[in-house]
Amino acid sequence: MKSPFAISTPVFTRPMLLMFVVLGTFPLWGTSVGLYNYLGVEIIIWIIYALGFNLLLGYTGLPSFGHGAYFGIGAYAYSLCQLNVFESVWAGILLGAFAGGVAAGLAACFLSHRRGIYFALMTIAFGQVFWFIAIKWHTLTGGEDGLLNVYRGTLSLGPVDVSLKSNEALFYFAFAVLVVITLLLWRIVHSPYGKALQAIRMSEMRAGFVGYNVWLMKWSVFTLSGVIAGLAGSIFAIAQESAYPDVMSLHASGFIVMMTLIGGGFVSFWGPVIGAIIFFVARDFLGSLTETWLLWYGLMFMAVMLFKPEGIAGVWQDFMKKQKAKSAATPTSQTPKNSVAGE
Amino acid sequence: MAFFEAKHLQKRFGDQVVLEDITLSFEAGQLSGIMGPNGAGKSTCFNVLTGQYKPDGGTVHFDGQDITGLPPRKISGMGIARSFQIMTLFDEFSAIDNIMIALRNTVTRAFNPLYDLPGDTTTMDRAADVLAKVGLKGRELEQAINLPYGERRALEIGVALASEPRLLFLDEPTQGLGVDGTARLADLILELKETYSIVIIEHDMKFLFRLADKISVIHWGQVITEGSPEDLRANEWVQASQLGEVA
Amino acid sequence: MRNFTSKLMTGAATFAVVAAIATGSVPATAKPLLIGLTSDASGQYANSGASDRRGMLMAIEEFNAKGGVMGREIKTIHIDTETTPATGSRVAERMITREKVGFMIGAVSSGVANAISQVAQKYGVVYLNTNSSSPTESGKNCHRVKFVWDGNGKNFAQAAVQNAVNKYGKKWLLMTNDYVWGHNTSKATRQLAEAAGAKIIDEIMIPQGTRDFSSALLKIQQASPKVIAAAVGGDDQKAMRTQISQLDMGAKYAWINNQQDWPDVYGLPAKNLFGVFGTTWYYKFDLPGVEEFNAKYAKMYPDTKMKVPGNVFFNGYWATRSLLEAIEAAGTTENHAVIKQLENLRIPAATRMQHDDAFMNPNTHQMQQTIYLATANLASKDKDDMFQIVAHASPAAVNDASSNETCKLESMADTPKYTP
Amino acid sequence: MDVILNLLPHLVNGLALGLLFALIALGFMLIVGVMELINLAHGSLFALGAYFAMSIIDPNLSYFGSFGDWYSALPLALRYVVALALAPALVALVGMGLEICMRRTYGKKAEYGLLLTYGAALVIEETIRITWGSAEQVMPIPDAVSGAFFAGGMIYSNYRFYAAFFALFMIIVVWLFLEKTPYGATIKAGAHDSEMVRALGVNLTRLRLLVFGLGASLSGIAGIILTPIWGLRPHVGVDVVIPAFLIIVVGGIGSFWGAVIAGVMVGLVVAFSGAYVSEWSMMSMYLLLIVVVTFRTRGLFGKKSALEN
Amino acid sequence: MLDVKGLRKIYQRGFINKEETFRLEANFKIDEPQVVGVMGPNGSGKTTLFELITGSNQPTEGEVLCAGQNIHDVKYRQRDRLAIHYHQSYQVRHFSKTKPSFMMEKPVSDYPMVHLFDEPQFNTQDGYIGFMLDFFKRLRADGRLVFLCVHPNEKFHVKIMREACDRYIFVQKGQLSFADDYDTLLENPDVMDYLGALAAY
Repeated sequence: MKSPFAISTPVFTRPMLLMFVVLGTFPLWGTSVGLYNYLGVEIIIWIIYALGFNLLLGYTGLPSFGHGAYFGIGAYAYSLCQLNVFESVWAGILLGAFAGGVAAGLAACFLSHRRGIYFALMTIAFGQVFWFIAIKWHTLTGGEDGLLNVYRGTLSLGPVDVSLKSNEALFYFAFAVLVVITLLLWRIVHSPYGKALQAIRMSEMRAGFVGYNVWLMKWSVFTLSGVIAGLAGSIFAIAQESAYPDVMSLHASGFIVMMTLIGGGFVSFWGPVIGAIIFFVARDFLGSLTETWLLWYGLMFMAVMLFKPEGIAGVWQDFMKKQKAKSAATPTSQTPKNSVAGE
Repeated sequence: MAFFEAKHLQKRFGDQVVLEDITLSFEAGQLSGIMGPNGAGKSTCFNVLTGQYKPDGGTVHFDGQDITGLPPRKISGMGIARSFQIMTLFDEFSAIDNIMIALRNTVTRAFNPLYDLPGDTTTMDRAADVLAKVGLKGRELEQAINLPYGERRALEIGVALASEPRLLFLDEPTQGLGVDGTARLADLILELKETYSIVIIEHDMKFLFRLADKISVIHWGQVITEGSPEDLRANEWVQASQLGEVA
Repeated sequence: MRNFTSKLMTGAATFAVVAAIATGSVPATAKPLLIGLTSDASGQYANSGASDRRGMLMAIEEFNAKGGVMGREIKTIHIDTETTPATGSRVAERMITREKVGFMIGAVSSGVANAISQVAQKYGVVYLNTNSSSPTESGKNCHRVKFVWDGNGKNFAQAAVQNAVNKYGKKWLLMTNDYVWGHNTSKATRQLAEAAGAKIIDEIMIPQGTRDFSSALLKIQQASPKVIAAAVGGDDQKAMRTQISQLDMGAKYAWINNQQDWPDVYGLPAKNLFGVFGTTWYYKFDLPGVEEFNAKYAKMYPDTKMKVPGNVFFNGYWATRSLLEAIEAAGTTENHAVIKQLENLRIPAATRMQHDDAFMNPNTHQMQQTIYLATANLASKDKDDMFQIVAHASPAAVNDASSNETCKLESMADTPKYTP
Repeated sequence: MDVILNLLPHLVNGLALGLLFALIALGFMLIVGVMELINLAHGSLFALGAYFAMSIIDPNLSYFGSFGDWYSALPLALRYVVALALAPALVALVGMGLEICMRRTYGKKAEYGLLLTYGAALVIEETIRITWGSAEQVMPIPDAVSGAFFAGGMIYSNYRFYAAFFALFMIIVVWLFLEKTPYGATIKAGAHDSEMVRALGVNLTRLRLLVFGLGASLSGIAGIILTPIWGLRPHVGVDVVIPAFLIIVVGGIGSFWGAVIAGVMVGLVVAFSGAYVSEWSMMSMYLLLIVVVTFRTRGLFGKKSALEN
Repeated sequence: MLDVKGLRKIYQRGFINKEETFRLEANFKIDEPQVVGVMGPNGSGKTTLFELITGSNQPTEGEVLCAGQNIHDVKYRQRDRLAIHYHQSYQVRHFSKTKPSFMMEKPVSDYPMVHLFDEPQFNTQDGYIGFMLDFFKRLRADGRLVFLCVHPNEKFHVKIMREACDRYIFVQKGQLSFADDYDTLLENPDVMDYLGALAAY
């Protein structure tokens, strides 16, 4: 007999398909609501980045305030590959992801037996060190000016070659990467690994006594999120046709934390997606209206932290709960309620 | 050699010596108790035995193997599970997820991303069995943080049982439970005693006298006396205190 | 129901019109010309960015007053580039693909300018780099669509170095901001100084973001040079100036500071303005037209903190004015024609309110202009009259020859056509 | 001998700098120690203190008629002292306002409080930009502490030594306050066990308000003292909050002297690296942090803290 | 076993005009394993005496020989192998260090010879008292010397002292007086004053 509590994880879920449909058709409707394709590209890139980051922040509860470093390293690796090794988009993004992972893995060796504030500060320290290196190693990174003229290449898909010159083409490419990453992360968070990460967030000590290798888990999740950041960074380098050190700064690293939390990364798999969209649309919109967009964004952020720290996903979940309570007459056979299960 | 044996354990925190010289042994199939007044070093002793702290001196052997100073996950892997005095459940998980994540089967597949944990019928069945064993049938989907105190205690034990231990350590399981709760817990432990070797740390003498096969009393960081409940109960001060004569 | 339908119809019609205007398919003789202003409004260069923008707006205002350019009213859109290259890219993409601007003007930070010019080149949009003075802007990172209006670090070094070696002595020390601009500038200074017979006794690297210069200043005292050439920019420089003047070290050594932007020093005590530094313009020039120019500024910006126009404003103004004049001369807004006009740009000294004629170098797209050396005007009672011009050098004398080699402009054929 | 003569000025400078760093960390430490809260708005409060002081010393009094004339005619030193007393009090009010906002986050994840202060930092910084403009400004300082002096063939700035002594003075005042007054005792008890404080009948709400106000005003004082050296611009706070954070962690959370010693260490490291390997001077403090925290999990003198979880 | 030779500890106040605030003098020798009861008013010097015996306090004069070894010559961290001081329930080993540890001797014993229990908490509700008394007896049987300091303010405290101790020391104002059994102890008028009503039990 099938256990009444076993609910197998579907490969696709409704929110996931909704996200795919809404984002995937962006070039078709984006311009008519006053957005533009390039913005769509950036949003997709940062969603990828934020999804990977949330594995660390939302699932494992490890706040990294220096994650921009791995994003930036990905961008540099991609650019260096294109400029000095050979012009292949595939090789570039693989190298970007790999470089992000190596850097993150190295930092994680020092970080993985830290917790709380010490962890947070060490991530800042490593972020700063990588940032300094990026600025100082002129011969490799171009220093402050960064690596320029990394022209968008062509993507070879077996028999067909697709040029990524237009923002539209790049958008679909980034979107395809996003789909793959989403499916992958969705799978991961529903595997024992993902569950154990959440367990570590709730009680690291207990997870150790249950038998998990907490150090290795923390190390691997940091590295994994570094790989994804590096991947996103290399697509960012394609979009920008350059790699700059600025994305590695503390400031830029703060943005990823902000967007993940505003969206509600602590309570939902989809939080970072919402957060990245809101962050970019608000930034683009406010940036063209006022010169003090950070003031308004800061106020918005404070309001979220004050009134709904679970973020927008939290608001949504509360709303759904109320709806459910209204129709409580019918008994529901719901999934086991998990914190980040991904409603 | 006994099933579990600790010899001359010593533990200091800076200037403070918490464990002076602890020598203990527990037999397989028995329920052993550790008791002592507050602040006697019971919890520290427990933490050293289960690997949370490394001792400054002495050795710990389990089933013939030296486990002194091994990290908790290794000790857990050898078949020792423990509950906590200050409860450390996975609060945001449901009761059944708390068990599920602790099952040996899950732990060994920790790095297998293809394994669909929530969808695995056998795993879930086994988790449900464990919950039933600790009397939480019907509460499977409740979030751990929403469970009443007594049920959280039971779930604590359930999580420890989930890893199919050969030796189960329980850290002050009655703490915070009322008379009623303590009685129910005692029943549960008596049941578990059939299948597991258990060590309980407890302040409450009566509770241990009822359940244990052997009791060690710890004070000043050392074992000040040891024996069967009958032996210990024979002490005139103990009797007097239980009869309420000295007060 | 009828009512609703009619509303819907009106709504749809309005939407169609709006969409049509946005995509530019409605033929109109006097379609406004939209110019994107990309100067920084936040971050390190916010203040300079604002000054830059005021210059552009004054030029645009002049043209609009006489009926716009080629009968088209000039409109502007400004989006903050946050002194961040990544934002610069995004803003440029947005301006071109969403706002459909005809031209883009404005930069203070070279990183942002690079980012914008790459995007601009991709689409063929003419972009004016008004105020970023990194030599790489018209060197390694030059582009066919980009024109650079400020003097660069090498120009300033050329103007200052020979002079200083003769006047102050041969024992030199370099202070270098540890990033590309600083390195390039110091390298240029070193070459020129050594050529003039000076000896560089030490080079102290100042990491970007340094707030405390005490150890560097102690080091300088220990080395006791005659001349210190400091290529330190932005906030670092501001902090450095304060600390040097606290030590009264400003007068003890001859300081050569590559360039000093007006907005960066406006309002600081004259004591902090020690040493010699380069600039492209000063509002106290005794040249025809300057007074009218100042008066126009005062009239247009009565409420700004800066009561007089400075060099950043000047560059912003002249870049914009030259662009609009080039469009009129070309008779079209088509980019290739405008680029050709700008490449052949020549402005007489009298018009440009400088001491020599200015002209565009067609190979590097950098404006060649008179470079001035200034120092603090300690005698002045007027708090606006902060500088004292000590010398000026003609464009030929300060020519940045190396840019001619390093700059490789894209061919016209490789530059997409773009007609706003 | 020459080597020593060469090193000595840098040692002196490093110590002075270290005291300034310790001063920067003081307000941050108080709030971290008692409330177990990382106040990322620390830097913005620092900047705010300096801006307030500047406005008090050199205000725009054209609307105040004869009072304005009278005030402007007062000696600079007097106005400076007024600013030194008044500006921190104003910052304390802002800090208390922030604490009242913070209350909603107590008992929730520590990150929420931290991020709220991050938002507050953005808001304060932008507000400064709107109010005072983004240009560099100069805070006037009295003649008594400006200028420079000669010693051993080197010029030293009077102000820097005044600032270092002021920092030392503040460190001692705060220490005496914590150690020798009943308020200090309560605050320290609060740092170790908020349950106990509540049990003692201390109004915890008021204690937190007080501590936050005090911490904020210390940030403001640090701003007033330091901006004449570092310069005054809206984003000056960013240069402050990271070193403060770092010093607290190197010193160990909850340890007063740990923070002071860490501040001095950072000062020495920055001063010596600035003199001998200047390219690395900005990075040196991060390397110090990595080294210290790698070998000592809780910093130099850290105690166990809830912030670890 | 324990030889306290001409031990003197003087506390002073003031820098110039040194004024003696407290003086403790002790001179005794115990050869047999036994349980020694220690009583005396607060501030009489009981804890100081214990600290001097365990070596955590430096005497002004005299020495403490424990199992023949001068405790102040033993490495700090290992002094508890000779004499151990239990503060209520935990133990604190804090030493004012006068010379580096490596210059000192190793202890001759590996389990404390002298156990000093400083006012252990006797809680009548839980019955642990019985186990504690058994423990003292066991230590004595193992050849250890036990000091038990109690400040009686309940009837059962007196009972414990009577039951558990072989010998008594009464400390008052830094002076020690000895008694070989409880009744002898009560003959001392100071003790009677100190015990007050409890002396009747």
